This record gives sequence, structure tokens and C-alpha cells, in this order.
Amino acid sequence: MSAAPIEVRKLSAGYGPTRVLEDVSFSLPAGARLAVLGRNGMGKTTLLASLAGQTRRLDGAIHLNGEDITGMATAARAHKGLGYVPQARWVFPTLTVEENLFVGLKGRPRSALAEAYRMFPRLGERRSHLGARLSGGEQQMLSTARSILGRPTVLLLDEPLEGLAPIICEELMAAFVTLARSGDMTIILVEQRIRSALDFADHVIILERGRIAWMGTPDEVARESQVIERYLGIGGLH
Amino acid sequence: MKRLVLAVLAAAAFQGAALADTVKIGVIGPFSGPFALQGKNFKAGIDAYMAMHGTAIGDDTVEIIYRDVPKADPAQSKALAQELVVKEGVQYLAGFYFTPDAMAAAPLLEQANVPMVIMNAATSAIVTKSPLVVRTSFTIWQTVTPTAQVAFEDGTRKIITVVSDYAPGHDAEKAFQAGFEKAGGTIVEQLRLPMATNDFSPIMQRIKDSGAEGLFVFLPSGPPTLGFVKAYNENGLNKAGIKFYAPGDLTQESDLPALGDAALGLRTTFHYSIAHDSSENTAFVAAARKAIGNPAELSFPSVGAFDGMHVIYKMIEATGGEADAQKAVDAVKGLSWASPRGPVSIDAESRHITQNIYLREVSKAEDGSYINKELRTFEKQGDPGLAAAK
Amino acid sequence: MQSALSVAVDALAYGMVLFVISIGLSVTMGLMRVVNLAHGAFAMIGGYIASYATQMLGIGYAAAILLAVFGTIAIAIPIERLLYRRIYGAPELTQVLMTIGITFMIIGIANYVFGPTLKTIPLPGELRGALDLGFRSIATHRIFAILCGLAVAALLWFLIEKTAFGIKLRASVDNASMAAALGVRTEIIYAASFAVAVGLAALGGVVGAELLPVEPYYALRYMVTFLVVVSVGGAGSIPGALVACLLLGSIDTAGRYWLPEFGEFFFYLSVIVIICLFPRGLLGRRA
Amino acid sequence: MRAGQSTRRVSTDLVGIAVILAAAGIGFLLFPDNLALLTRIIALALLVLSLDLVTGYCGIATLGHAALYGAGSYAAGVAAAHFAISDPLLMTLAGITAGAAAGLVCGLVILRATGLPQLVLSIATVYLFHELANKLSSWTGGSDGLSGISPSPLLGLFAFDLWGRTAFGFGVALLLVVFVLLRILARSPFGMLCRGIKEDPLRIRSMGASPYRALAKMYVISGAVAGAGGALNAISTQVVGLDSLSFTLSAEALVMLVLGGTGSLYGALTGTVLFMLFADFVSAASPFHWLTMVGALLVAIVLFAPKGLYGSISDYLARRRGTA
Amino acid sequence: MSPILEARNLQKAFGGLKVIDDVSLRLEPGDRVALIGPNGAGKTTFVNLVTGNLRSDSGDVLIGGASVTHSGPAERAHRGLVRSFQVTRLFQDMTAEEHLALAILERDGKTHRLAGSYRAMPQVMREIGILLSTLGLGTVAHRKVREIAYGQQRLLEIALALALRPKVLLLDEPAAGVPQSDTGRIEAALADLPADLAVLMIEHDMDLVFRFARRVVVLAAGAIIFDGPPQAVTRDQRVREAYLGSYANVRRAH
Repeated sequence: MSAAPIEVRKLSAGYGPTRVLEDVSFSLPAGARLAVLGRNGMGKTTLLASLAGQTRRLDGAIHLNGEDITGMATAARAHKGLGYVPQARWVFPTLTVEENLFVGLKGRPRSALAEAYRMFPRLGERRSHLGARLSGGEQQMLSTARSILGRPTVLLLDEPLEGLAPIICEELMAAFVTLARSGDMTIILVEQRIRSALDFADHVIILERGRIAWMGTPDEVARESQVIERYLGIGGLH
Repeated sequence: MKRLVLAVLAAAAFQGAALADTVKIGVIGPFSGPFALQGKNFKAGIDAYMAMHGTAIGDDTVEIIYRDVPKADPAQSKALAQELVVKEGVQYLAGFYFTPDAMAAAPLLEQANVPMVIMNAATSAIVTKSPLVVRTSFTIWQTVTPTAQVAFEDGTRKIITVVSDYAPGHDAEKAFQAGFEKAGGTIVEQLRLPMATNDFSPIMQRIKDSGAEGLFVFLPSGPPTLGFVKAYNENGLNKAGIKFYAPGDLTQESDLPALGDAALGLRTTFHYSIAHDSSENTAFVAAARKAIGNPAELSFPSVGAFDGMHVIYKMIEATGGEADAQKAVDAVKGLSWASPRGPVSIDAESRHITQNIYLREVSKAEDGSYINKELRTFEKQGDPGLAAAK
Repeated sequence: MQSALSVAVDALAYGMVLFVISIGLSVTMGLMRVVNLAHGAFAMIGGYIASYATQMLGIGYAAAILLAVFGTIAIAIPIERLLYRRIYGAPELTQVLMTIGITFMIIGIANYVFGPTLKTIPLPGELRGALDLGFRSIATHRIFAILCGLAVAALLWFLIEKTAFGIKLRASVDNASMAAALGVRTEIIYAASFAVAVGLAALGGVVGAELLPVEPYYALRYMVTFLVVVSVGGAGSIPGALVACLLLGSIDTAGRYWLPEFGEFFFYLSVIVIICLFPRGLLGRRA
Repeated sequence: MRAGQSTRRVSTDLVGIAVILAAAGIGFLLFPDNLALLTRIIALALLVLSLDLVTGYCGIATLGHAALYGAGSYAAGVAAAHFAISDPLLMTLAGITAGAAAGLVCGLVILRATGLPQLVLSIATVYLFHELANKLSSWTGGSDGLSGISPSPLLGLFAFDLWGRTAFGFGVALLLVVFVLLRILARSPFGMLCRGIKEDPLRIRSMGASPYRALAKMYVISGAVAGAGGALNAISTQVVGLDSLSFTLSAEALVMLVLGGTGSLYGALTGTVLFMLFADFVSAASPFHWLTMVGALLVAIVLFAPKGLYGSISDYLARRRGTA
Repeated sequence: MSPILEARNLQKAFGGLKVIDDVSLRLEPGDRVALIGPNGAGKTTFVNLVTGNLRSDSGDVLIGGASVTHSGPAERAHRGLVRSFQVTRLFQDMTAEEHLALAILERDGKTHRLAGSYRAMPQVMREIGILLSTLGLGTVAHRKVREIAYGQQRLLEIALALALRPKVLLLDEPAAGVPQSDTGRIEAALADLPADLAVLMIEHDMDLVFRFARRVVVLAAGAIIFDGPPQAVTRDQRVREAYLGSYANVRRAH
């Protein structure tokens, strides 16, 4: 069996002198769907940002498909197969939808853009609109599709559902599930909407003050109600 | 730090003691920046003179100290002049490319007991700022006035004047107008252009539209002259028969290679042409070209500097190397000699140089280089500008 | 009417020359966010190379242009790697200090190597004549400059708007982190953009040499003009720079024609008015 | 604790005054024959201090600050040459007033934009001033310079001798007065407000203050300081040239400021003295190639002391104190 | 009682996307209102419209009955509308004491004084002392902001707002990012706010909302979908839908 798509060893990271992430280790099998949960400010976003190479790493190592990418720059990591959809979506505002997608192609032919339009037909309708003019949901679709076009082996999704209307959330989650089911992509999802996240995931990590406080499966989360009570501040899941 | 201070003090003291028999001459000019070429010409003229006449005058040795004022900057000029006089102990101040720089240093002279020899600055009034100022260059009035005569004698009756909008330009405009109107011609229009003019095409159109038969132009030498002459040709003014009159700043020799064929046939009036035919000039040009390195860089400020050195040498002879500014200046009043530019003399009253002004034409020499070929001589011209100012 | 038309022709020619030289600066300032006061110095280097190549080596005009462009890029790349890289993202004042320092050094070296005289780049026979427009004639090299300007505008527009490089460049400008996360090697994009900007400067230095003659002080003499053009157009915008060049060229030319005494006044006054009305420039990108 | 803090502040001021006096004294002893240079340094130091007020304290980038200095210079010169106001103190007053007025005009224009457009606005302003002075040549002498300025003895006692002792003494006194006033200003409520604006104008607005008004006011103060420097220039040189309101001088002033370090008055003084002495030294040693060396110095400063000389040194000392 | 702050029919769109759609809200002196809503509901935009940091497309804002729709943030602050920022926006190079001094001096119209120091103004020093000790910042009075802990910076934000003696206080997530150890302090500070002050607080932490607020306003997709007592909010069907699947809808009211 080949090496794990992603393996994180004792990762610590932060901004300036403050450590936001402390000693985080985990490893995922191919096609895994990991949900990272935790309250605001517990380090979820920092975890994804440091995997993508956008935060100052203080300690630890990251391996992608068996290769050490710890010291690599963001762009190099992307070429090694890491896809990153940040919380703020970061759609390029002065580029059109099509140009936005083009940036994500990583050298694949232009015809591959059709994949994105198949996944989100709405983007096809708006292909010549500027990024700045899209609604929040469309921006999220664009940001996601843009990353997927580069055929990452590991996809990092940071709160993709934030601020979106329920109907669009469903559309997006459906797309994620399809992606994950296809089996050749490992997805790490950070999400506030716990129910959606648990429905989607097969692995769960809960972060508390930058450390992994709990690790398990969605079923266990549901079973062990004190886990939720303690780390997520939720009275119960019904 | 302390050691450094001591070292500086010691060095200063040593210099003062060791060079007691040396007569120092402080030269202020633009040695860097946009006018560096003219500063280089100062140095070439000075070096040429010293190469030809040696550095010893009696028991004294002449030493030159250069100070850089890259652009007109009276405060800097004054500070440097003061430093030269007091710290370096120079007995003579010389150089001065820009008028304000000379004006700023002039009030120092009497108390400093130092004569000043102007090697370029060309505003008439400078000599009135101190009785210790002597000028060996020219004034705008001096070089421009014969142009008006030439124009009128050509049969040109209607002229448009085009000058850069700064004091020398205004001088040139007035001098030409005075001369031309006195002769009986008419100035149809007077244009003053911003110093930073790059594109002269609109001006050429304006000249055409003015209905003038000829144009008189004065611009600072360098990039603007190139643009102007090219535009004059490209816009068909020469073909249209609009005659071109200018003082020699416009066709200074160092600009001629750049102007190229476009300048051929341009007639200008000036006090000096490198092509002047005399043994003095041949010797001077040879020495100055050697001094400047690249012969193509030689231009008119060098002769002002060369003759300035002649005057200073005469002053040193007269005073025996002692500091006596008034005696030194008195000694050169009325002095006449054969300069590379022709016969010249220092006017006893104004202390300005009386010289021939030549009408020249840009032509090709036998070796293919461009020269200002002298056509006609206006002998013993004084400075009409001083009278005009009064 | 005739004179208005004539002024318009001159304005177009002058504006396009300005455009060819300044557009590279617009790229560095708008896209790379570097206040590059040394831009004129690179244009000057281009001019010197072309002058040397034609005068001393006897190379043809077209070849000299190519040599100037690539020679200048070759000189600029080490400067970019050694010096410019340190000031990407630095405060404006630091960038001003560094690039003025570089300019001073280039001026000093040019003065030392080539001397302080004007240098010309002899035009080939085809560009020497004048074209009769009926109501007036216009020098052929000006038409060449206009064509160069149009070609540069079109090619650069194509490069930036239509090619993969351009899309990646614009993406990097919008959000460098995200571009990197999508696999764009932003530092290579930046170095390439710098090379393009410098190459354009060199091209402008050569093509514009008839109007702005090459001499050591070139680097500072026209610096302000280039800065003004870029900022009025809006840094980083090609159409903006084009509009600004034509507008400022017109104001300058018209001012010189009708009121030469107050030419500078008009020019700078209109700069102030335009910037006060459009603080980001006429067609500026949002920061 | 608080008492200790304020005594420490006052004592840094005293140190500052002592350093200025000592530097003036050393300058006088080291270059007794070069007082004109020292006086020129003082005049420029006033310009650079004035620039520090808007650039260092308020974060406004400008390449047109000589407009304020030149306005002061010409006002003092015109007062003496055309209105027979030859008392140096009155001339200085004229310079300060004109500088402040020019500051108001420039401020109102320059504050209309930020960033690069602001830089260009400042350049355009100084060119307009330059052109204006050139045009009004019957008042200013145009490019020949305004001559005919002969200040009467200072306080009726000290004539402006040609060695420049009086001018130097006057300059030192002027610099001290300005320095002390600026130190007071820096820690006044207004100084605090400006520091706040520099860091975050939006936040200042939400506290109820108007950044535009405050910055315009600072520009007037800055103009007064630059005007004082300009007046000193007119008094000591007795000729005023167009260079005193040129873009070049503005750029040089900015270079000196950034060289020394922005935002601390001391940086402005250090930068001016260092740049002027360096330029004086290398231009005397090699009048033909000194520009290259100045360029190299600038590049070296950016690479090795990015906060300016004073800024980097005081940072280094603070770090050492921190670890000790 | 007449409202001290009133927003009438505010609208704001960014590039065709309506972020705030016809929102009206009244605050009276002494009000303690929590503004909640899912991420991206438009809360921060709403606050920016009220403070004048953003211009609304239509609608009015009134402070004490007078329209300030066309006034900038400075003018609104002078009329008593003061905000704290979600991400701390303090002056990194100034000490805590200087921050408060600046606020007090601005409030009293003294920031344009060119001489003197607040240290020589006993009244100001006393007020600073009181504010610092109330918020437990006495020990960091002379430290620059960049040297003090984040929790203390948040406290300083509140102190700064109070120093302006507001009539209406807008608190944008006062406890966000604050370590557990410091939240108590912040809550205490909130509890001690002057009784006649109207407070509008944006907050995610529902515990804090329930302890603090006497009225809850829920904003979702740019519109107010609930305005009532805290006890009613979790039972409201529209609110539950808006929060579908996220923390709030599964939380029990304590």
C-alpha cells in the first residue's frame, strides 16, 4: 500500500510569537473524509493554513503522499497535490469566473474547464462575470471548483458553508460527497455546521486551544454526548 | 571617534604648513549632474593652460581645488566659496557656470581679499556685484546683439523670438529685440518656453503660423537644442524658408555629433569656435582635447576657463603670490592678449572681456566631423547688456 | 481648426512616446507595487546600448532595438535578484530610497563609461523622412513611435488579458497567497513581469530617443514625467496609461502651442485637478 | 512611576539639547572655516525636521516639501530686498508666516489623495511653486536668483560677518528653539492625535476626530518650521535661488530623512548631518564621481539599516536593553 | 422614552448582492441588546452603516432624534455613538494610558492643543486611573499595545470606548479570541457598564448573550427575523431554520 495521502507530525504553528497550533499529529488513508471541529478561535483555520504553507510553521513535519513538504512554498505544495479552499474564498475579484478557474488548472488544457461547469452549472452561466460580482454561494462554488480543477490528492475546505443559504449548502455538500465517493481525493473539512460536517465525514478531530482534544468517528461523536458537551458546547444532538 | 577628530585636525594643520608657497585657486562649477559636461570643460581649459604654461609662477606653485555645485544653488555655492577661502586658503575664486552661484559668492570677495574670475556665468550684472569680479567668458547680450544685425542684413524683417523661460533666455530675447528693432526690423511674436520642453513640434507650428520670416532662438545647451533643431527640420521650417538665428550655445561643438546633418547650415553668432583658425587656437585645442580625454566633449566653457587662467596667472605675477585682491584686479584692467578665440582685452571699467564675436555656420570638416565655420567677424565687442541694464 | 488638428497630431505622437516608456513603470508600480524611480535609468540603459550598437558596432536599427531590450533585461535581472527582491512589500519610503540610490549609481556609471555628451541612435533611411498629411507633414519616426505605442499597447493588453501568464499575473496581484495555493509560482511571475517592464523601458528609451535624447541625466530628468503619467492613468492599467498619455500629451502640446509661457503651469495644474478628482487615477485598479 | 517617566522624558530632551549644542560646538571647532556649510546644514535640518512632522509623525509621503522651505526663503528675501525689512528676526518671521501659508495650500492639495497619487500631487505642487517663482521674476529675480538681501545686525549688535559666525550662531539658536518647541509638540495632545492618525485614521475617526483637519493643521506647523529654515537660508546666503523650491531639494530632504530614520526628530537631525557631511566629503574628494557613492550609500542603508541610521541604532540598543 | 439610536430602513448592496435589506432598529437608553445571526448575515455591515464607516444605499440613522445619515463617523462619535472593533484596532506604538488620554482629550475637545501633556491634567489622570483599574489594566498602563496580551487589548478596546462617555455603545464581539481566563474580566466589565447607556452587542458566544442581553435581535441574510426576549429566541422557528445545523439551534437556553 502506498504512503498515506497526508500525514502530520507534531505540527506547531502561529502568528508572530503566539502559538495557535500546538503539537498536532494525524494521518489519513486515501479517500478519507476528515471533519475538523471546535469552537471559534481554537485553531481550525490555522491548521488548514499551515498545511497549505501560509502560516509560519514553528515545529513539526508534514508529509504528502509520502513526500516531506514541510519546507516547501505554497505553490510547490499545490503542485505536489494539495488543494486549498480558504475560508474567505479568495476569489480573484478582477478576474472573470473563467479566468479564476483557469488559474487553478495547473497546466491542464483549457478544455478541462468543462468539468467545473458540469459540477456547478451556475458557474457556466456566469463564466464572463467578474469575481467581485458573484454572490457568496457562487464565490464558494468558484473557489471550490478552482481548486478541484488542479486534481489535488488532498483537498482542504475551510468553512465552505459559511453564510450561505440552506439550498446552496445542500448543493455544495452534495458536490463534496460526490467528490469524496469518487475515491481518489482525501478531503479535510473545517465546518461550523456540525450536523452537515458529521453527515459528510468518516473521521473527526476536535481542536481545543490548538491541540487535538478528541479524535474518532462521527458515530462516536454522536454516542459520546459528553464529548460534544465539553468541546463544542452543545447540549446534545437530536 | 576622538582619534578621528585628532587625525582630521592634524591633517588640516599639516596642509597649512607644508604648502606655504602654494597659490591656491578654488574652482566652483558643475562637475556632476546634468551640467557635468560644462564642468568637465572648465577643467579641460584649466588643465590645458597649466600644461602649456606650467604650474610655477616665480617661486609660487599653482594648485587648483575643485568644488562641485551640480545645479544652480546659491546657498551651496556660497558655502563652498567660503570654505575654499577660509579653510583651503585659496587666493582666487574662479569657475561659476550659473549666475546665481556667482552672485551668492560675490559679496564675500572684499572681506576675503580674493578676486573672482568668472569663466562662464553670462548675466551682465554680475560684474557690478563687486569690484573684484573679472569675467573672461561672454554675456548673452554680447553674443546675441550681432545676431540681430546679421538677420537684418539678410533682408529678414519679421522675426519671432523663441527663448527658454529663464533669466538668460529673457536676456537673449531683450538683446535681440533691442538690436533688431534698432536696425528697423519687427518682432512679430515672442515665445517663452518652459525649461522642461521635450517636444518642440507645437512650437514649430506656432512659428509657422506667426508669419515670421525668421526665428531667433535661445535655449540652454544640451537635450533641448537637439530637440529644437530636429523639430525645425522635421516640421519643414527650413524648407519653408524660415531663417534660423541663434547665439552659439545652440550649436556648441559637443552637441554637434548628436545634431548631425540636421544642423548643417545653421548660422550662429558666438565668441568662440573650436575651428577658429589661429596658431593659439591650434595649440589650445590640442592641449584641451588631451585634457578632456574624449575630443568630442570639448566645448566653449573650456576657452573661458583657459583665458580665466591666463588672467589669474597675470594677477599672481603682479602680486608676487601675495594676497592682494585689489592689486591683482587692477593689474589685469586693460590687459590684452591673443586668446585662442582671437584678440581679447579686459575692459578697464567693467572688468568684462572685450572680444570678437563671429558669425559661424555649421559645416562638415574634411575629416567628416562637424564644425562651426567662421564666416564673418564683429570686432572688439563690449557688453551692451550693462548699458541696457542701467 | 487646422492648428487644432495639427496640435492633435503632435499630441498623439508625443503621448505615444510617453506611453511606450511609461507603460513598463505602470506594470511595476501597479502590478508589483514597487515605486520604481529607477525606471528611467533602465530606459536610459536601453538607449545607450542601442546608441553604442549602431554607432560603434554598426548594427542595424531593428537589431539594435532587440539588443537594447534584451541587453537591458540581462543587466536588470541581477539587480532584481540582489536589490529589488528586498524591497517588495516594503514601505514606499524605503522603495523610494533604494530606487533613487540605484538611479544615482547608474547615472554615475553612465557618466563615467559614456561621458556626459548626448548620444544619438541614427535612424534607418525609412524612418528619416517626413509624411505629408495634407495640412502639414509629420516626421516618419514619429509615425513609427505611434505604431510602436499601438503595438505595445495591443501586445501588452493581449499578454495581460489573454495569455496564461497574464491571468496568473493578475491573479497574483489580486491575491498572491491564493495564487500560490493554486500552484502559481509568484516569484517567477514577478521576475518575469519585472523583465517585461524593464524591456519595455528599454524599447521606449530607444524609440523615444528622438524626443528624449539619451544622456546620463536622462534617468532623473524625465522621472517625474513618467511618475505623473502612471499615477494619472492609474498604476497597473494599460488603457489607463494610454488615456493618461494621450490626455497629458494633449494638455502639454496644446499648452505649448497656445500658451507656451504657462505650459508647465497647465500641465501640473491639470495633474493636480485630475488626481483630486480621481485619487486612484483615471482607470486605476482598486488597491 | 509617572513622575519618573516624565523626568525621563524631560531628561531625554535635555540630552537632545546638549547633543545639538555639543555638535554645534564640535562643528565650530572642527570646521571654524566652514561655518557656511554648517549653517546650510542647520537650514536643511529645519527643512528635514519639518518634513519629519508630516512624513514621520503623520505618515504622509511627499516629494514636494521644498515648496514650504522656498516660500519661507523667498518671503524673507523679498521682505529684505523689496521692502527694506532687513532685521533678521523680522525676516525670519516673514519666512515662518509664508512657510505656514504655503503649508496650508500644499496640505489642502496633497491630503486629497494617498499613496502614489499623493506623491505625485506633492511633486506637482512643488513644480507649480517653482514655476510661479520663475514667472514672478520682477520680485524673485527668476533664475538669476534674488540678490540684494543684506540683513542688518542681529539685535542691532551682531553684524552678519562674511565668515558666517553670526549666521551660524543665529542658526544654532533657531534650531534649538524649534527643536524644543517640536519636542513639546510631539508629546502634546495634538502630537498624540497625529500619531494615532498615522497608525489608523479610521479608528481616529470613530473616536470623533477628523484626520483631514488635524493633518492640514500639522501641515501649517510644518510649513512654519520649513519657513524658518528657508529664512535662515536667505539670511545667511543673502541670495535666494529657484533651487530652494525645487523638486530636487524636496527629494534630497526626503532622502536625508529616511536615511536618519523617520518619526523621532533625532533621526531627521542625524540624517541631515550625515548626508551633508558625507556629500561634502566625497564631493570634495571626487567632484566628478560622488553621485555614484551617494547612490551606493542609499542602497547600503536600505539593505543594512532599513529603519534609517538613528532608527536602526536605537532599535538595536532597545533590543540589547530588553535582553539584558 | 424616545430612542437614543434609531436605524430606519437601511439598505446596502455590494455589487448587486444585497447585504442589508431594509433593516430598522431602535435602541433606548439603558437597553442591552444582542445582535446575533449566522456568519455572513450582515451584522458587521450593519454596524458599519450605523457608525458611518459605510454609506448606506438608502435609509436613515438618527442619534437622539437628529439625523446623522450624512455625517461621517467622527461626527457620529461626537454625538455619542461609539463602537469597539471586532478585530482590535489599537495604536500599536502607544501605551494603554495614552490611548485613554487621547480618547478623553478628544471627547473634551482638547486634542488640538499644541502644548502641555495630559500628565499635567489631574482631571484626565484621575479618569484614566479609574478606567484602568475598573478594567484591571493598571499594571499595563505604561506598556505599548503591541507588548500586552490579547485579552488585555480587548479590555482596552472597551475602556477606550467608555472613555468617550458614549450614549450608545456598539460592541463587536467583545470576547472573540479572548482566552478563557480573561473572559470573566470582560463579562464583569460589561456588567458594570453605566445603567443609562444603550448597548448593542454582536456576539457569537451564546452563553455571553444570554447572560448579558435583555433583548435579542437576529439578523439573517440581511434582514431582521427576530426581535424579542432571549427566552423566546431558541423557540423561534425562523431562527432555527436560519441556524439549521449550526451550534445555536441545538443549544438549550440555560
